[in-house]
Amino acid sequence: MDNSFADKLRKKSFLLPEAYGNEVVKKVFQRKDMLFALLALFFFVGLALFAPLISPYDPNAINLKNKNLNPSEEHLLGTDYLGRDLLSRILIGAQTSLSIATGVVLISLFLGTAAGCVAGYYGGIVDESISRLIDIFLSFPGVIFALTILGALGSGVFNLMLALSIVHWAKYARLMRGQVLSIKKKEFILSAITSGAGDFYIIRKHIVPNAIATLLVLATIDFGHVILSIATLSFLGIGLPADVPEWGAMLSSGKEFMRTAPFQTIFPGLAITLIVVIFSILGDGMRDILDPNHEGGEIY
Amino acid sequence: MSLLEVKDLSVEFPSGENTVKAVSHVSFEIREGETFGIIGESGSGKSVIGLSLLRLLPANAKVSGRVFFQGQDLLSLKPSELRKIRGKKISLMPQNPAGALNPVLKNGLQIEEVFEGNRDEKKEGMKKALELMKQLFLRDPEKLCTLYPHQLSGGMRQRLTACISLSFEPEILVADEPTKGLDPEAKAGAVDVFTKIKTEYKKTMLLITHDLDLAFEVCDRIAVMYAGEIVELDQASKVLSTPLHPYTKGLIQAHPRNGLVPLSGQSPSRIKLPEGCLFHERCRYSDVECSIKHPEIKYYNGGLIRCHFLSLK
Amino acid sequence: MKYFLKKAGFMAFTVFAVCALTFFLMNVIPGGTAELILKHTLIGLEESATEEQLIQFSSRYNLDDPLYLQFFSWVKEAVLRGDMGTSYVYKKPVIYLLALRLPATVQLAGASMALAIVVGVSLGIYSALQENRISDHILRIITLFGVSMPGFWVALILILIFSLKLKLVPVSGYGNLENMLLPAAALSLHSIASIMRVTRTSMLETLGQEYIRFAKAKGLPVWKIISRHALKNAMLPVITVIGFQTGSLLGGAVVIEKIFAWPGIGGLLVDSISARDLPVVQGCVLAIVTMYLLVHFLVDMLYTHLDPRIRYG
Amino acid sequence: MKNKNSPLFIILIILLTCSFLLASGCSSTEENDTKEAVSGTEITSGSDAKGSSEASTLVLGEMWEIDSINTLAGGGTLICEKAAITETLVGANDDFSLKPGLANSWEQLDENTWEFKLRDDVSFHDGSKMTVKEVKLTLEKIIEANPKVASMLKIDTIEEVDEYTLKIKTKEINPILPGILHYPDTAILSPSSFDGSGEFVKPIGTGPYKFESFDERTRILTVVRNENWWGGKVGLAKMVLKGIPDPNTRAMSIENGEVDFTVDVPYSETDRIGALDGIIVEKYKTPRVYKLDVNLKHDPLGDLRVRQAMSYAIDRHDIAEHVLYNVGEAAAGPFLPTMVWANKSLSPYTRDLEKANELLTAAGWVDTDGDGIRDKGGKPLKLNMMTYSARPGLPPMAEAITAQLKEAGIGVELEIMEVGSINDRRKKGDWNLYLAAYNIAMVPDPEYILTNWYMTDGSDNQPGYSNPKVDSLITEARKITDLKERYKKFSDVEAIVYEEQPMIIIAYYGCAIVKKDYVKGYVFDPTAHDYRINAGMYIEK
Repeated sequence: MDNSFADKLRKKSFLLPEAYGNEVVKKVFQRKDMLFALLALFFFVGLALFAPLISPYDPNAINLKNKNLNPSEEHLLGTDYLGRDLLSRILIGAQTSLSIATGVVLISLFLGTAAGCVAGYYGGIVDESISRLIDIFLSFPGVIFALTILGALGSGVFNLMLALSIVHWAKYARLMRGQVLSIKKKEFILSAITSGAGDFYIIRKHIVPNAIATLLVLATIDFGHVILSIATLSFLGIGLPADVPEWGAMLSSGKEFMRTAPFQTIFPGLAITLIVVIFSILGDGMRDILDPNHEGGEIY
Repeated sequence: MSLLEVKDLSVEFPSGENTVKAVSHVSFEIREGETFGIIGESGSGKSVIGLSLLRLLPANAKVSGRVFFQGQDLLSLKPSELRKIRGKKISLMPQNPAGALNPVLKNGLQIEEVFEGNRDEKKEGMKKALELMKQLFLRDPEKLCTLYPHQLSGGMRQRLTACISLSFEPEILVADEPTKGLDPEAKAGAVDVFTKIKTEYKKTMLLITHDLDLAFEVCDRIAVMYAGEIVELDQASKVLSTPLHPYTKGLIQAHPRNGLVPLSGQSPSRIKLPEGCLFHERCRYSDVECSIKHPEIKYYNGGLIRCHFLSLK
Repeated sequence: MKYFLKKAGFMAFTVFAVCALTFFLMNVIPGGTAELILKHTLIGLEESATEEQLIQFSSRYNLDDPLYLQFFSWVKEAVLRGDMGTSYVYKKPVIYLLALRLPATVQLAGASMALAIVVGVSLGIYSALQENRISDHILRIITLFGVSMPGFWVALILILIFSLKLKLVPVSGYGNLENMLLPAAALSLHSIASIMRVTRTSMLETLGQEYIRFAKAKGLPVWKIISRHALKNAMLPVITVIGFQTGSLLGGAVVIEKIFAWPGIGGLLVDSISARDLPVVQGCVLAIVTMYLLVHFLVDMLYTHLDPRIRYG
Repeated sequence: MKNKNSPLFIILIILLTCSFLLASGCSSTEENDTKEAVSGTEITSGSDAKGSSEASTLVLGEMWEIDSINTLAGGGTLICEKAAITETLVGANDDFSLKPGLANSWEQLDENTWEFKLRDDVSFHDGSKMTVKEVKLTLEKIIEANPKVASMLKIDTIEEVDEYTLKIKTKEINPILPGILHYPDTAILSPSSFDGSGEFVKPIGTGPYKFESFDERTRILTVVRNENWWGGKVGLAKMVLKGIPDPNTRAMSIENGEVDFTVDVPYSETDRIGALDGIIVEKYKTPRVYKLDVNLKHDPLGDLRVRQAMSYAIDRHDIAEHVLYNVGEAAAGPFLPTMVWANKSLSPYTRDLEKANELLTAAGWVDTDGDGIRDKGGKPLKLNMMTYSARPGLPPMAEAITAQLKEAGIGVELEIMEVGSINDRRKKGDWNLYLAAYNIAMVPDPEYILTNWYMTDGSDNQPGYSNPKVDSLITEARKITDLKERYKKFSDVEAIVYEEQPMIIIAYYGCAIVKKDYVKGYVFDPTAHDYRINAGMYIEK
């Protein structure tokens, strides 16, 4: 990110006509911030994967007499309001948070790509109706929408994923539609059509591979947004039950204890912030690498 | 008398761990009233020279050497003093007029802003500029001022930028690739414009171009650049009709009028310059010496040339 | 003109569709509208309603009609007479409630947006001009964390610091400027960071443009280059982002209003959803979506105003 | 341009941006106008509501949003108990026995006839005298507006005997009629509270404080001293009631000195705030219990042994101490021990995992596969528990109970839902356990609760409990007018359900009163729904 402008200058510069290649991996390694973010992400994912093995306590075992403890040797990050070990809960919480976010991003990526493809590729009335639908979903503030859907479905991991996906897919669909529209104009699509390829084949072989980079950038940045949305919904009291260890739920149920036992908000809050920071850095970096002509704001 | 003297100018751009040598050790002078041309392929560093005179290169460029204008070294002037020279004494006519005009501002404003000072001075200036626009074959200049750049044709934009550059009556006009990207008709128009500037306004000009026709029509003296170096410098007629350097020869032969014989090969990497003559890999006349020893620039027959003279043997 | 009609048509359609969606969504929520409303008004959350009460209530508000009939009668009343129904909980016309609560939200969102734009754009420009210096890095790290922290956490931390530790502003309340400071700051933080980041990128991109170089070559002072040439162009992508930020501001207002006991429409909406006060939910959603679309429309207009290249026929 | 780095330059940029914004017409300056325009919606009957911080003005941080000041539409409790604008005919002592209110005395003439004698020295805030005419009108309004109260009152006719004597005939025998007239929704209003068409405008009552204004935007209710209160001197010149629904915000508001009196800060904060200079925290019990409903129709829960085991597995004292921070207390039966009719021989189940183990093993539930969850015939003992978050004590209590039951080998999956969704599930019977906080003295008499909870067709008998003995005891008690006899029958019912645990009573609900130390003379009324503001409260700085 630091060198993005210099990079751009160089790319545009007449001095280095061929220096810009497709070596994404090499680029990642050239950027210290991305490398750092990647390492941190691996660290988090590793923690999440091995959480049951490394967490020192049962994350749901309460010990009322040991409630609201500050960090100590026994409980490295302290305990929460029911005396549950915070470290264990944050570790297991990583599993919940990351898998919910992954689920939401994958579902909305899939839905959005499909809808955007169909709209952009077929055009006409199909495009018109899907675009209207996208507009409708985009003009509805996400939090409120999720609130209503969760109200209808009840809380729980699966319902949360579903509600957030319904809120998030439209962003992907709009982006994908734009991508398809611009790719459709390219010569190779025309030649594919003249050579008699089927619609599905063209979409699968030509359009999706050319658009996916941009979508992946959005997905990466969105990952962080999903985690923040979960926390917001938890705050409004309809995210996940508090006994499911999840960072957002922990943060919001710990907020009552901000004064007396601040660590039960500090640690989950930091965990959320860090993971969102990591995904922002990765997303920005990927955008610079994969999608150099992207204009700043489109995604937000 | 020389109005502008460039001495040992080198420009480098850092790129990751390497540096790109855009211009190396270039020296020349521009005499009062003459039109000095710099020609060469894209990427030969000729535009960088033009920009470095006014210190318009990106901040990461490393510039060394001297540029004397009226006894001042432009490269070591304070920004506030530099500002008094930019646009007033030395003005730049940018390459790609489409990009050089701010798309969101009206043409009039972009002309007017050259004149600083109070309203009367501005009015006075605008009057002159409108006059100038008429001179430069722009019809209905008043209306033009109320339009936005995208509403003009390429040729009109080109003349407009010329007008902006000339309106303060600078002592030197630096024209950076003025015909780049213009259609043939507009190109022909550009030649007329420059001839007019030269003959009627008697301007001193630095014309940076790869358009040999334009250079031939307008320039008094010409420097040929290759890979950041001047390889030949002489009277325009001499350079273009009886080129000495093999690169200049190639360049002229590549011209459509001369049968479009392209120069084979590519320019060398500017990060790691090859040993010996920079041109030897593409040179028809190259010899062992050429690949070992870098030729120095020498006087020859009233001009300057950077070659081991193998082509003359 | 035709363009605006078309646009207005789209907006009306979107508002209608969102209302319909809300209506049916609210009706599939389990819990029995009549019973829940009674619980929230007359009998207390944990008590159960009598059969008689339910029947009386349902027939008073026609809750037993088929959904589409209920919806169409709502639309009819709303369109023909501007009557969006009467709140089950507050027993007041929805219009009246909106008139009470909407200004607070508009104030909060407006103040946050103004704050976000002023601070975000200024910092973005500053950061761009300081590219890769220490202050740029620090700013960017701060904003990176700014967008990454959960909003309600930030709000609570702000209260702890500014209200309880420093005693500068009250914890909650409504009416004075000092009441607005903290909620507006908390709400705008995310937008400040987004706007700053976009401004920085776009400013850098703009500063690399040729017309900036040409402006420099004209000898314009720095502030003029930035204010006249760079800012207007750099603002174009920023304006788009501002449009999108409105949505997140309106959504974020729900949380912020709850924390600061701000008497706005967001809190009303959340309360009404859980009380199944359907007419109020409908009214709030209608208001929010309309506001959102209007801001987008304004953004579109502003965009055309700033960028002369875009003209709608 | 790259070497300009001074602060001046930054200011320049900011100014530029501002001017740019102004020039672009992107403004939000119409705000001030709109604010002016709507302030006309304030209902004002006295001077402006903006209370300066004069000595005897008290700012009260109320725990719910003030949605309505209409006593006929949900505002009853607030207007009567918290704002002290209106009063009821009947009062109650701390042990929930009744005492005179606006009515001096009452008498049951025959099975269906009651006679109430009103005080003759009471006048409304509008200056008019309170007589039977106004009382009759109020009661009729309430019966019309609130079917729930109407169904409890069972009033047939109201007769004016003389100016201060009222005769009420009920449709059927209703021994709890005076108790219901203690309910704040039945507080007496002046006819001038309504406009010509009978619509409610503002509450005009007889209480120690007079309604001054209600700002519908900020929802701030202001009341002022009633100089002519029949009960004597009133402590405060003015009281400003502000709804602050978030417990955290209430805590910070009183800490920051924005309110002088509030209730129910987060329970965990009570000790910390109590230790602060100038703030006093008092913890009381209120007539409400945390209760775990058990769906008896769900297979293992119909088994008495399983229910008892569950009751033994729950550590009520730990929960009261560590989850409620002693804002509340471990509970035995549905009634507070301080209530005059409560069965005082019962004591809370104490935790006994061994006993729970015995009972479960006897019922056939043993952990055979070693996963920590008992099973029987290959089916694990897994239950779901629903609760809601509107009351801050519930979610953490539910979590604690979940963990404690798990220690006894009972797996519980916790779901925190909206009340609406819970209702739906309960109607469908698709639930096992439901943790809620129930009011136990909406009417200061045991009949109401015991009927609703434990009778076979009781309206709150969601567990589906049915015990003919309980049914007959309650039916018998209804006809008994002698209080002692009545209470005896109800005590027997309490003892039975204590044994059978169709609803597992966890703890009594508490209330933490948080006030500044200059607020003096406050007396807690344990019969109030949340808390009651007494006339004697005053400020002394």
